Amino acid sequence: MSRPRRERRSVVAVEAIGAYVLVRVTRGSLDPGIPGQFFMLEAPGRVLPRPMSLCLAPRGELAFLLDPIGPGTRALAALEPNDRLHVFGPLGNGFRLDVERPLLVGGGIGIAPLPYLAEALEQPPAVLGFRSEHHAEAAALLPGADVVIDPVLVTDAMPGGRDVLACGPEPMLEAVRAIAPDAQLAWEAPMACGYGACYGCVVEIDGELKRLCVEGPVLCSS
Amino acid sequence: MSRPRRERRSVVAVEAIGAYVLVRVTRGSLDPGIPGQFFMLEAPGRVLPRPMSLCLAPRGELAFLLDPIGPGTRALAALEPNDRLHVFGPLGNGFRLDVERPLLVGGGIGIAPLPYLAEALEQPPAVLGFRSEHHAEAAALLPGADVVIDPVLVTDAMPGGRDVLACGPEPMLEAVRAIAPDAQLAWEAPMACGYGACYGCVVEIDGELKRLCVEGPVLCSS
Amino acid sequence: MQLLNASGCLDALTAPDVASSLDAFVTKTVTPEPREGNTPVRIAETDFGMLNAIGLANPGRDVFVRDVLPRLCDALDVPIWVSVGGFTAREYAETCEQLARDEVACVELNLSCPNVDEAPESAAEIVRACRDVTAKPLYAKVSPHSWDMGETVRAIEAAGADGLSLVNTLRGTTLDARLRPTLSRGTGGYSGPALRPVALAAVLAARRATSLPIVGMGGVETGRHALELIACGATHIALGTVLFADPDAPTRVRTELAAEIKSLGSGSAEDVFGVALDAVASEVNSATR
Amino acid sequence: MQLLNASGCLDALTAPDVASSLDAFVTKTVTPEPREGNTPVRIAETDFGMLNAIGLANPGRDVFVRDVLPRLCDALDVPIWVSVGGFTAREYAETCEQLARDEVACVELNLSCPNVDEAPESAAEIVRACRDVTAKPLYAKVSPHSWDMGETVRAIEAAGADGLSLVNTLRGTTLDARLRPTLSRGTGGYSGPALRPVALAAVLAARRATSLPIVGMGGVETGRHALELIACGATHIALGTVLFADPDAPTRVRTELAAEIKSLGSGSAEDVFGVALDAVASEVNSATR
Ligand SMILES: Cc1cc2nc3c(=O)[nH]c(=O)nc-3n(C[C@H](O)[C@H](O)[C@H](O)COP(=O)(O)OP(=O)(O)OC[C@H]3O[C@@H](n4cnc5c(N)ncnc54)[C@H](O)[C@@H]3O)c2cc1C
Ligand SMILES: Cc1cc2nc3c(=O)[nH]c(=O)nc-3n(C[C@H](O)[C@H](O)[C@H](O)COP(=O)(O)OP(=O)(O)OC[C@H]3O[C@@H](n4cnc5c(N)ncnc54)[C@H](O)[C@@H]3O)c2cc1C
Ligand SMILES: Cc1cc2nc3c(=O)[nH]c(=O)nc-3n(C[C@H](O)[C@H](O)[C@H](O)COP(=O)(O)O)c2cc1C
Ligand SMILES: Cc1cc2nc3c(=O)[nH]c(=O)nc-3n(C[C@H](O)[C@H](O)[C@H](O)COP(=O)(O)O)c2cc1C
Ligand code: FES
Ligand code: FES
Repeated sequence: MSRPRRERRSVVAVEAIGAYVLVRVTRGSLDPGIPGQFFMLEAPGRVLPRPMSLCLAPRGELAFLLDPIGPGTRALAALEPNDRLHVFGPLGNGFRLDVERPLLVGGGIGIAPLPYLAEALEQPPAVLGFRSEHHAEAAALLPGADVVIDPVLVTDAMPGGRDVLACGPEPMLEAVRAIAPDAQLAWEAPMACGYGACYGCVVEIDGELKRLCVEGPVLCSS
Repeated sequence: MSRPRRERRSVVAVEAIGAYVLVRVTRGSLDPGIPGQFFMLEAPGRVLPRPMSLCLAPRGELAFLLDPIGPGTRALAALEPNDRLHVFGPLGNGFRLDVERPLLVGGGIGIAPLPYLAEALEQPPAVLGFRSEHHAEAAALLPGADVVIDPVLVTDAMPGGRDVLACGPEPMLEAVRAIAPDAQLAWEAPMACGYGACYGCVVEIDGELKRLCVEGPVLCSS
Repeated sequence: MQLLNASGCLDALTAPDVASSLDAFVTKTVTPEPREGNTPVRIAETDFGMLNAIGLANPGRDVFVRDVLPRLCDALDVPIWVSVGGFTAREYAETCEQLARDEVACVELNLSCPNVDEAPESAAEIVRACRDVTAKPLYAKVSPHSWDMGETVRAIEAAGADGLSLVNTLRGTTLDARLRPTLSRGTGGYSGPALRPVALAAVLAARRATSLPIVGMGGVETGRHALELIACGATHIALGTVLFADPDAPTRVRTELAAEIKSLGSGSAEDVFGVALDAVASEVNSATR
Repeated sequence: MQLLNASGCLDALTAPDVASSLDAFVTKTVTPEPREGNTPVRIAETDFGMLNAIGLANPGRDVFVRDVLPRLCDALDVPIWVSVGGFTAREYAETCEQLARDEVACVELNLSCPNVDEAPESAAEIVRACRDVTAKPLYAKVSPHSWDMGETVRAIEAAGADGLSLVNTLRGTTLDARLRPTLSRGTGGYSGPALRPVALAAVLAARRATSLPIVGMGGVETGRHALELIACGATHIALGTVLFADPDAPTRVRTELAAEIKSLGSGSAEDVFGVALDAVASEVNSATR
């Protein structure tokens, strides 16, 4: 696994994609890592950086898809080309890629790690769920995916007999796990550091509180 | 005396004048007040506003000359046209204008209130001292003034027998007072509020600690 | 919900219009003897707040009662709270006796004066001594340095206080470019935005310990900030440092607060009162993955 | 001047390279029994700092000594300071006895644990109990909630401490959009930039009371911040919250500090040590106008 590095990178572009925002930064000598790994992005004016899954790794760039829901993500969404920010990663454990019949499942901003994952797995089938047409515009990042919109759920549209790799809100992941017990699921938790220093991101794993940034964010559900 | 008001104004222009910066804002319904009075300017990103003498009152505008020496004045100097900031004033007591043979004396950024004062007194003679040629470029705001540069001092160049109205650093004001005991002097003190609320700006006046923002900033030295 | 100024953050004689925009005016702390206050520099800005070392400048209680109080009454239509300071319980009580006049709506005991030990016994002793001599509503103003807010507050309530004012400043220092303390005294009271989480925690802890009214303060700049203090259990709100930047803050904060309450679908501040306490009790979300 | 991490702000086993960039590594507080820590949510950002309610998650002293300490020694070249917590003086002392091993360079007594009363007597009692059983250097870590820092520090020194660590977090609360406390526990420790003036004041007050070494901490993000703590009397500096945003902070802060010292025309941190104290003593500028 590649050692995480922290570098001051430049913003290449900030593009709206439906309700979300794609922030592209220069790659420098950062390693894009394994799909499902994440980076800590400096959020201008905030005390703590914000964890973001790598969404795309165009040549010479790293691209992050974000949902501007609070002060940190809004500060990131307000970046302009040539602005500079510190980027630290890749961090955590990504998806295992040695699966036979992959199916990607994403809910809302949970689509973020899937484009880069799809590339690694050579464009497997995917099911994406969104809460509105506007949000669903982000499906353009994953051409060929099946898209459902609330009140239809991804679990209504998931074909069986597949190796599921999923990312999305907690209730979605719980529902996916219920029908695909072996699924690889990418979880979230509030993180201060992303590299095991703060013990802020613990979640219950195998009956114990463990650091999601070290043990995850991708966990095997069973 | 006119009642102070607080309004959100727009920046018209920010211009370098030698080592100083002239910030021009739209006047709105603010009253420019009496020369020597001051305004509290919101300094973006800072907790407290900063006191600034009115320097010029072009039609529809208020203009402040500032020396970017710290976080507040640097934030003000970094404003750009159309940025907005709260401006509160006019505050304090200005110069008495009923003088017979006025002479304006300014040291460094102490030139700030003099252009507006000179206008009210119909361009009386003036002596200005600066610490460098670069700083002395600000003398352009007071055409016809005598200019001296360190190590020559304003007190070396002051003609006698005049009603002195002066603004400048404390040692200069002390020196002016020594040779012109009746001078009207505009003092400075750190201010949090500018309208008598905090008791932070006290200085010794007639043997007592009094609020400079209420009793001054212009005091009769004797 | 009443909106007040924080003691020491407004002079109603110099700015009567600002004082009149509040529901009550709180005086700067009055001490037995006149105090000139500290030598300047008395104030300094920090990155996220400010420091003050005014040093309780005030004319002393005799001049206050004889001279200042009548002028305040003339200048203001709103009730007057008098903040009282001292160095012994007896001094506080004597001042309270002098304040037994119709013009005084409420007495706020500033229990965070320099040299006043704020261990619960001592705070309680001061409150009790004052309770013995006055029928006026007595509010106790507590410092956030209190190690056990619950214990402090229970002791103060048992001693007969009618309400609490939370919080006073923290102790802070800031240095100038040449590494000298900016304030002549070296250290001052730290107020403003940085204090907000501390004020919320203090009010929350106090509200768990008592049902007395609480004047919440500490870094309030907007209606949202006021709303959060109310959600933590404040019954009233005081504005301090924000008044220096914005004398129109009382009217603005009131308007913003009403809009915040409306956007929550609530009718009044009372609906929001203490909701943060219920949340902690009820929400222990055990994560299972 | 040594650069350390603040306890609980770095795991040397997960990030040995970061720990090795320090002059010494301080462990997270070790308690007698293993503690799982608090239910999430455990951390929250505020506008000018952060809150944590980790809840002293640690494997307990037995597992720490048997299992973690040997692994720390293998992973690190730098000295190891062990932070010790507990609920009674006896618990602290028993842990100190277990830490009488060559691998432990220093013991830091975390005197700001929940349920540990931090009145001077109690802090002193803990220090004395530990002093009786260990010859290791003993540092006492004090909370900024202490009402009289000078008194606290003198009591701790008299009890036999070899040094002080200042400051621990303040208590703080923050609410989410729906007015529920963001942290499951309701309240947490407030750290980061907002703490800087509080840390400077605490170190200044402690330095006035003692000549013991002081590890200064609280919101240090840059060499300038470290310099200010040194000017207030800190002999060493610890980095806490900044490590979350910047794991390279130790190297950066060290470089910046050297540049700051050089720009002042000084040769080393020792030249700047305590200069803020001299300034207050000498500078009382009486304004005459
Ligand atoms: C490993 C990992 C990868 C992530 N990848 C992405 C990504 O690619 N794109 C993206 O937009 N977001 C991603 N997130 C989530 C993102 O980090 C948070 O939305 C962001 O930190 C919120 O910061 P904020 O200041 O905008 O909002 P805050 O004010 O911090 O939060 C706003 C609201 O969201 C809640 N919240 C905050 N953080 C989280 C969290 N981590 N999990 C659940 N709820 C939370 C808060 O409780 C609050 O209600 C990821 C999170 C993790 C842990
Ligand atoms: C009535 C009045 C009118 C003023 N008019 C002008 C003006 O027209 N143009 C202008 O440039 N400045 C003026 N000043 C001074 C100006 O307000 C300060 O320079 C400014 O507040 C400094 O803020 P800062 O954040 O940039 O620097 P700070 O970090 O606050 O200060 C930088 C340095 O300046 C010192 N300092 C700060 N404020 C003062 C003060 N008021 N007096 C003396 N020393 C101080 C500090 O101790 C520090 O060493 C005026 C001050 C007053 C009281
Ligand atoms: C300049 C200044 C003077 C103050 N004077 C007093 C005082 O005399 N008595 C008192 O109880 N509190 C005093 N305080 C504390 C405030 O009343 C208030 O408790 C504190 O500032 C926190 O509120 P804020 O963050 O909104 O300012 C003073 C605060 C400031 C900033
Ligand atoms: C996540 C987190 C965990 C902490 N855990 C401990 C601890 O276990 N023991 C301790 O003495 N201090 C602990 N602290 C306090 C820090 O050591 C330090 O005193 C405080 O954070 C102030 O420094 P800072 O502002 O640089 O973070 C913790 C702080 C944080 C942010
Ligand atoms: S985010 Fe800090 S330990 Fe996981
Ligand atoms: S600046 Fe506040 S009283 Fe003068």
